[in-house]
Amino acid sequence: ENAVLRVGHFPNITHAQALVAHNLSRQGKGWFEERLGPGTKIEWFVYNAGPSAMEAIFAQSIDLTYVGPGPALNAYTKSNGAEIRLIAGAANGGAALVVQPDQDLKTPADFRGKKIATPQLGNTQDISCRAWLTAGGLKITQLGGDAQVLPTQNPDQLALFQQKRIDAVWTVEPWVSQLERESGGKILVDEKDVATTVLVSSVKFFAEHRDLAKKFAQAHAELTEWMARNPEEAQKLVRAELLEETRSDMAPDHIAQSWKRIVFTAEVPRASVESFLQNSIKAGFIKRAPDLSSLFEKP
Amino acid sequence: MKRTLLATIFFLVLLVIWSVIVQAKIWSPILLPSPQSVGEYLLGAARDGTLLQATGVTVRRLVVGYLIGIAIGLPLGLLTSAWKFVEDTIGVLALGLQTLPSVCWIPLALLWFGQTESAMLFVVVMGTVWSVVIATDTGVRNIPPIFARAARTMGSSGLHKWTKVILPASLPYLVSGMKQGWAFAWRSLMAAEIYVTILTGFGLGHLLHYGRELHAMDQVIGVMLVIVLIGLLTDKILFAPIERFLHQRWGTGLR
Amino acid sequence: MKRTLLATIFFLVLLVIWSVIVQAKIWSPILLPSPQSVGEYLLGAARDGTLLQATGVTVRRLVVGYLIGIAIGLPLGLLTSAWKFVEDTIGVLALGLQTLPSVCWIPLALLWFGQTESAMLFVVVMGTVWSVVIATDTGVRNIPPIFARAARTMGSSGLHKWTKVILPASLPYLVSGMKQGWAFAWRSLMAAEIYVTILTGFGLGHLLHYGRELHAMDQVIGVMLVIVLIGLLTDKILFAPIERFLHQRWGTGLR
Amino acid sequence: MSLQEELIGPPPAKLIVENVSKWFRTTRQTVHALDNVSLNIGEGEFVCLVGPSGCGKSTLLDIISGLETPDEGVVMADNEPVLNPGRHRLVMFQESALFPWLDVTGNVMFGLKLKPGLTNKERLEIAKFFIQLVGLEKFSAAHVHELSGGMKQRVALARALAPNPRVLLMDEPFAALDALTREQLYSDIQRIWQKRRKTIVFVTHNVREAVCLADCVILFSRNPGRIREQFDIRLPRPRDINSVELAEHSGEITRALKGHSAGEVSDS
Amino acid sequence: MSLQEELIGPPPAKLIVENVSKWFRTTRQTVHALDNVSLNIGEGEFVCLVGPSGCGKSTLLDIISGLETPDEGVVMADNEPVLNPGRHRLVMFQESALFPWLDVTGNVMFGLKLKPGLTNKERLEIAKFFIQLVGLEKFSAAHVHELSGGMKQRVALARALAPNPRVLLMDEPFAALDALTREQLYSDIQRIWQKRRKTIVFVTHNVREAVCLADCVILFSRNPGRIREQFDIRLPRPRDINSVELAEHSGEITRALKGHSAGEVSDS
Ligand SMILES: Nc1ncnc2c1ncn2[C@@H]1O[C@H](COP(=O)(O)OP(=O)(O)OP(=O)(O)O)[C@@H](O)[C@H]1O
Ligand SMILES: Nc1ncnc2c1ncn2[C@@H]1O[C@H](COP(=O)(O)OP(=O)(O)OP(=O)(O)O)[C@@H](O)[C@H]1O
Ligand SMILES: [Mg+2]
Ligand SMILES: [Mg+2]
Repeated sequence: ENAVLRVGHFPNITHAQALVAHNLSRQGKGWFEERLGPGTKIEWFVYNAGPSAMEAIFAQSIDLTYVGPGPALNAYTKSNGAEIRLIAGAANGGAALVVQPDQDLKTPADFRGKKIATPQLGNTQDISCRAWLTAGGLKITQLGGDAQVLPTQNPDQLALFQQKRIDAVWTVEPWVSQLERESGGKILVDEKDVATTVLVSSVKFFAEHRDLAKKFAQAHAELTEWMARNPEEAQKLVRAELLEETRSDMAPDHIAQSWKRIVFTAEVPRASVESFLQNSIKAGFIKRAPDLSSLFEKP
Repeated sequence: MKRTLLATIFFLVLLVIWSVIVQAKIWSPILLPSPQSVGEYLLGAARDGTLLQATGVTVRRLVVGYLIGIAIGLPLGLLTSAWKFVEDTIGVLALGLQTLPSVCWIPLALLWFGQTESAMLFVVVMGTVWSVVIATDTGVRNIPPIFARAARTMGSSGLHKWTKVILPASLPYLVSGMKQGWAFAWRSLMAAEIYVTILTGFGLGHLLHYGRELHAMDQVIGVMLVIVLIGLLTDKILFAPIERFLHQRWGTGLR
Repeated sequence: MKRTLLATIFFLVLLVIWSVIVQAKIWSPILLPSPQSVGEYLLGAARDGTLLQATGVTVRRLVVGYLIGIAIGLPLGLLTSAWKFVEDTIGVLALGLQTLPSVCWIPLALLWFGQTESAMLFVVVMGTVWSVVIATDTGVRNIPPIFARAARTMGSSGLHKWTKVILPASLPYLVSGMKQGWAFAWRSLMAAEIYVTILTGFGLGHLLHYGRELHAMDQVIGVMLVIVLIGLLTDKILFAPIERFLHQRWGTGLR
Repeated sequence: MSLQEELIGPPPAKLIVENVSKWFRTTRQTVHALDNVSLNIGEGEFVCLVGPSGCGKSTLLDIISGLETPDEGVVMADNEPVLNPGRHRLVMFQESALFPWLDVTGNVMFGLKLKPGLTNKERLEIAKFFIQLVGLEKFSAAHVHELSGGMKQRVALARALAPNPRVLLMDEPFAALDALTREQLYSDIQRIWQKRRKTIVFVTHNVREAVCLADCVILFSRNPGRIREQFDIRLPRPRDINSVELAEHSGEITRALKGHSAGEVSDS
Repeated sequence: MSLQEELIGPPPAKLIVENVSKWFRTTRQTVHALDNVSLNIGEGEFVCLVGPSGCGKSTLLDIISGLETPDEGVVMADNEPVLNPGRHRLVMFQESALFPWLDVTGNVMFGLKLKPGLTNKERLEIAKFFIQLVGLEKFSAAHVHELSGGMKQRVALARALAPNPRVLLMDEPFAALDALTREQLYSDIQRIWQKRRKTIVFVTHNVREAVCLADCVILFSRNPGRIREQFDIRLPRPRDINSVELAEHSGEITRALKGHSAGEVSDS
């Protein structure tokens, strides 16, 4: 059987499994190819944001993709569960609240009147940030409130942070490390067990090739374990792959520093996704709680 | 009358084709929503004020940015066409910079203005001004030289020549350049609204962007329709009368 | 000679200002890299082939998309200027669609073409074609009517009239429209390369995007310089000779 | 077809202008350009229109050519109503109307290329012949804007003559030419026209020129444009513009012109 | 300043053209447009240039006005070299060169607005006067493209006369006008010029017209453009274009013209 699997991922350190496997595929030592049986071909696709990857799933351009839980949940909700399934976890943690070193910011109450940047309105970090501030007694609305939560593109956060135009940033690796390295940002909240990346499958693929999906998820789990055992080698592969895909080099110590804050795991992050959903509803981004029963599927 | 009817039929046919494609379920309804759901979104958003407010915010930014772009670009274009030195410097810059995508200006905008309306305006202006410079320059260069010659022998020179002869003589070109500048301004503003999030106003670009982020294609297509509509209205209200006026004056535009 | 010298001095002064700002350390070197580091990046990327390859990929897409855009837009523009029915339908569509940002076309492109070069071309074509339609239409409408009248009495009509009279008579307008279309094509392609990631080629848009993502500002500015340079070269190689030719023929362009 | 045969060409056409009226309406005013103008021009006849500036001569040519439609009345060419312009009724406009994107040869070739039944070599030969006729062979590759006023008019003349149309409508074709070039052209053109006859309507302000060329001179008056008087010129051809008989005729027409319009120039 | 005073205006200027030569160089050919042309035009003198088409008359006017620079030689106006065009040396071009973005009044006002020392009311009054002079008061608000050929030329004439320049350079200003309008204008304009004298250089193909208006008629020849002969006309003014003396003079000049250029039209 000559199966072709089309798999998507982002050129981002939180998608390390995909980066490693993609690089191995390039070298002809494909991790998934070996484990899915001879003749299997993996076609890798690169996206730079969740919505594009989900659109590709909708358009049936790809079968599987690594993606953030936010876009996955959005896609699931929008399609009333008809398009995607979450078949494995990939990475937890890596997101953090970074504050200006010279400001005495400790508790949510200290953020009254401050500006906090998040990567995207309604994404995982944005929701976490709003939930954290609200839990601390602040009143936060979508466009204002006691503190200003400013959705700001990741690349722009550093500049604004350096110029002290924003007081804090709630973002994800590799930008957290960069804020630490380049402008001495201090980590105030480190979200170790919040899901950052998951592995999703299109419903069509899942229904028609359940065996392949299962093998893929297994291979993914094995790869995750291998990475835990061989972090240095994995980081090298990640760096090589990032260079391939973005033609831009990322410093090895930057990768290592980011790596420390991320927990790679194939465990399905059910609790994290559910709390994300609750927080989204509280923040008003999701109007009606969807039935999550068919989102999580173990192939 | 007959013209309106024919055009209406054409657009109705487009609508029907759209419906049929949606009915046929060739593509996932999430990516291609039905006309009805788009209509419902538009109605809902119009009723709760989102749409009106976003349109207001965007149009205000657009008009301000566009006017600044013209106010800077038009004189610069005149200068590049008048002086070789300006042509070799500003003119060359304009030629190069006009192809730069708006996203290139965003880091600079944030660096200089922070997350403010000014940053957004900066992006729009940078996206518009170079094309206005080039359109003006080209327009001026294509004027039949007899006009300038006649004016000069009547004692017109310097500012008078530029404002009373060169500028009106190149009007047919300028209007066509301004129309394209308007499109550049729109596209730049959409990019700016997507990339520069600020809290002073939630525009159509944001609606479009978040619609896409949240896979609300009815919202995306709804906002696209609004943008198209505004484009058409601007033409009918702003550009078409100017063009009609020019055609009458010049005796052109007949076939 | 003197012109080149003055222009060179101007650009050297710009370079010096840049260096001074970097030296003054107003902004962190991550935000504003020095000319040297940009130069080093460019040298390195040129040496390892990245730059050449990316430029090749982008320029190929650009040229193909632009040519398709013109091949579709020019005839459509002629049609809109010739027939009221087409003007009321396609013309109206063009007016509305030209203001749509490229990002609007991406879901449709994915839907229709999947993740292929075609999807990317589709975005570029959609970003270019409407502005070409409008430029052509405006150009044709601004022709002095005497040309068409003279041609008609000599028996020119239909296709002959359009290709041998209307088209050459509106050339000065068309060239100016084509120049703007070229800028639209560039900007659309950059958006397409950022949003539609495909494996068949890594273009300048990708370089720009990832440079930004990874805060490699030397890369971002380097790529911007390359884009500006290509813009200038295109003008010098493609548009300037055409314009010079037209000016010679028409006797315009003198001051 | 050789150049010689080509010089003979198709037969001329008969033109009937019946009760033609034309108004130009703008938001500011309405100009009554032509009022009930009727003309009967036989096959191969040469008719000159003479009249004060703004009396509707150019407008009448436009209507005969089919470029403008009359508000009232019809124009018939060979008993067919004229609805559209076509290559059998060629107009030489008052402005030179040359195409700036073509050089002199290109302009002269334009109408020829639209004429069927000729090879390209023949066309080029004919074009050369007429460029030579108007004395511009040294400028056959010049751009339009490099020509002097009179040279432009001569190119336009060559362009109009080259395709040998059945009807030729000429609007002040010699206005920008010096007397000498003009006289040379009168005789050259009369010679050609004798060989390949055609129906010609010719506008001029030069009464002598009209008498020298025409079978019939038609006098227009203005406000609104009307036919005032018609003079048949029955002098033998070829005519010499400096002959005494011709001067007599032209004196008569000039007197009529002055008599009719005496008050007009000052009152208008 | 009233209209009456304005009619007197500034003194005319003296023009000296010294050994002017001009070549037009294109990639295809080089045209020797003017060869060593020298002219001495006194204050208030009226000079007519006559010559075959393409002999460089328009080019000479351009050079005198300052629009073109000669390749050799200089032009002096009041003993100052002419380097740039200016409102004291106004040109009426061979093409009407009207501004399509202005209506008739706007076109006539254009030069007036650049003339200091007048109120806007006076300017309007002057413009009206000249529009009336050329018989276009009914078309004072018309757009340029709505005018007939002769009407355009009359607007251009009004535009050139209105600012009352010290030097007036006119290139075939009456070419598109009928005889009657022309004669009317000859007498009107002679009347005005007698009151407010100016230096005038006038190009025409009509030798009678030249003799009727000029103090001095200058005959050009072509290839390259050279001055062939100069005729002083010492007839009393106002002159009647139909007078016998005038006809004699013009006969003489015409003969000279034909004698010189006899071979030229056919050989060029
Ligand atoms: N397009 C137009 N719009 C409005 N009025 C027009 C138009 N064309 C011509 N007219 C008017 O119609 C009248 C006749 O014009 P026409 O050009 O036929 O005159 P003509 O006899 O050719 O004069 P001339 O000898 O000056 O060329 C004029 O009063 C002119 O103003
Ligand atoms: N811009 C130009 N480029 C090239 N040649 C030119 C240019 N202007 C004029 N010439 C040439 O110079 C010569 C003189 O032209 P000019 O216009 O002065 O003639 P003219 O005496 O005014 O003739 P006409 O009586 O026909 O108006 C002509 O042979 C013409 O072809
Ligand atoms: Mg006329
Ligand atoms: Mg001339």
